[in-house]
Amino acid sequence: MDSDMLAGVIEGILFGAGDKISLSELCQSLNKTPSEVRFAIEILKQDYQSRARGIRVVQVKDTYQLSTKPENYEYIKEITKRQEKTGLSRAALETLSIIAYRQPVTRIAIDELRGVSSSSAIQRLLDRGLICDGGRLEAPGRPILYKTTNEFLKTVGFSSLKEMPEYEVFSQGRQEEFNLEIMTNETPKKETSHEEMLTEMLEKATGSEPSAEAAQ
Amino acid sequence: MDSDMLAGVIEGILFGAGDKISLSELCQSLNKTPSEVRFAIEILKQDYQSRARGIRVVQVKDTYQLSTKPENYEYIKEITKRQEKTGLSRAALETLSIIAYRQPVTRIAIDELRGVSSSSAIQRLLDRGLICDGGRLEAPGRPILYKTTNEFLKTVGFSSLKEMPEYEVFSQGRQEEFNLEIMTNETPKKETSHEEMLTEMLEKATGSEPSAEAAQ
Amino acid sequence: MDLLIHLIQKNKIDICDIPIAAITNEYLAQIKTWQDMDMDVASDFIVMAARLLEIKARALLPQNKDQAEDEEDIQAKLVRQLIEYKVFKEISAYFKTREEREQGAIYRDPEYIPTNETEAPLEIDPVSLELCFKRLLFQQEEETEDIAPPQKIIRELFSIEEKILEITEALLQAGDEGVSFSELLHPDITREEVVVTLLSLLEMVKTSGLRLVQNRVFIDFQIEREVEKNG
Repeated sequence: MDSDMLAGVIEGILFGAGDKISLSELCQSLNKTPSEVRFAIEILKQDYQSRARGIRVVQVKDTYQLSTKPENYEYIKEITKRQEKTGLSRAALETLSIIAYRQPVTRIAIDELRGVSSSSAIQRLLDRGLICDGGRLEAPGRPILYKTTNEFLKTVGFSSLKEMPEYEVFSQGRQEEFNLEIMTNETPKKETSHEEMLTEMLEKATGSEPSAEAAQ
Repeated sequence: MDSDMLAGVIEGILFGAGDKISLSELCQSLNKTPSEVRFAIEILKQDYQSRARGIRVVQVKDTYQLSTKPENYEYIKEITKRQEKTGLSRAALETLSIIAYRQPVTRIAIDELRGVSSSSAIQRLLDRGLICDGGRLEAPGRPILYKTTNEFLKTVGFSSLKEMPEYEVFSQGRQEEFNLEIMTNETPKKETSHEEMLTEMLEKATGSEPSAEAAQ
Repeated sequence: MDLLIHLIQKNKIDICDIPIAAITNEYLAQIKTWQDMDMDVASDFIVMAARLLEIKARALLPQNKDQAEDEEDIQAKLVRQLIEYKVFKEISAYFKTREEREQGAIYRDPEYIPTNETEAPLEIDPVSLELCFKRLLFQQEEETEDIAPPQKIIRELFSIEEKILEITEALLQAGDEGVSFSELLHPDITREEVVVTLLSLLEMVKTSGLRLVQNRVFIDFQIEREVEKNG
């Protein structure tokens, strides 16, 4: 079996299984070395880059799975009558991003950073399988340490944690005042207007004090 | 959209649907003529002839479906068998969980919740004797209702369905079927403490004024 | 948190110089316009107000010299924390766009491959079954989460506006003497109505020249109309 044929067989397996398949499973049942299998998968990936292809290989660590290309979702959604999936809530996303960059981390540390209790968000992330128990902190009370799962990587489209942008990318973005390209057009707008409303409220509150005093 | 891109979109549709899709459905939802769609499918077919490809388009009259190439059957069977040894596939487990909690339930209802076609998973569960035909729904088409079997109870180690963990207790977000008693007991308490906080805040904030006046 | 960051960056406000009374007034004003408010903003405002109060309270408390951190340290810590939080907000916006993109990927169910061979007995962990089901449900219901578990919203039985009218009426009838707080409370009054009565009184003190006279703490107090007294 040459690499081309191996690529074909692997495509068949991934298509037939539907689910994710690990490198070791592929090696075992095909009786091939990891590097042979990896090379064949590279051939597939190359192939899928063509615009004439509508599928892709999703790799999370050493597991592989086929999926449709997200950019075609609008066309596919209609004909396959898919229900709109709902994304994570703001609270869950905030909690998730703290866990992603600070893992392993305790609930208390997350609460402190967010300024509000995160226990319901954490429960939700656990239920969704995006985070898991990553041991205990050797401190009084031995609190649970949370870390992200492979399901998290799949949800945000990374093949490993190493692919996440450095924390510094974001902290520098702060100094440059919202010059982050990665941020969409939609979300920050909403965020800003939210912020603006709050600012207005507080400014009104703080602004009104001198006049109230003057009136006395 | 050129033919190449159309081919990619169609591949995505056929992949995502899992089922047969007719030419007219494709034309309608893509807003293309039959000859345009046929041409794009020819591009796909051409592509699939390569040995590096493990899938093919199966055409029956004017319907299309993707499937694995029969010559790779042995490899695919091998890996499916391997997976089955370690338990049910994710698809089968998801389907089983829906049937267990929502029984008796139709295939359509399962598809809707999972967002993909579950017919293959249902077939697998029927084969394994974990679910069975539980009558018909009195609705157009009289669809089959599925329910779990005694074999299922044995497999999960329960003596009756009543032993199933209650998911409502954990999923706080659910609106329907939520335990009303818990709500009525808890909420007023919370309401009061909120009010108390507010009162406290108010007293603190305004409290200085009346007492100052009273001192006059 | 959002707002605090904003203000600190703009240097408009010193964390320790936050006028609590003013914020509380604003809070009260907001209650009136409650209906047309975005609940998200409203709850954020409450959280923020509470936070400011806490900071203020800490600043007002006598400093303990044994404390490891002095006031400036606490402030610096807060600023650091705020900036950090801001960074994580940006990260979560980034994750959101990635998540949205990935939601467009469609996965496929396994192809049905019949196996004739006798299969090994299965053992399924019921917990995994339950988790599976919950996960499926959550994918459709996540958006309900942001504020918390479903709660019954209790209809407001007593409004401050109505109560103010009621009190004004009582004061008019009582004349110069005024009324005592206890006179405003009927025997089978609910806790809620007491609170509303108190709130209304406080509101009236602020807006319509009312004065409260209490001779000693923990006893009933008298409510008088200031305008008439002066006049």
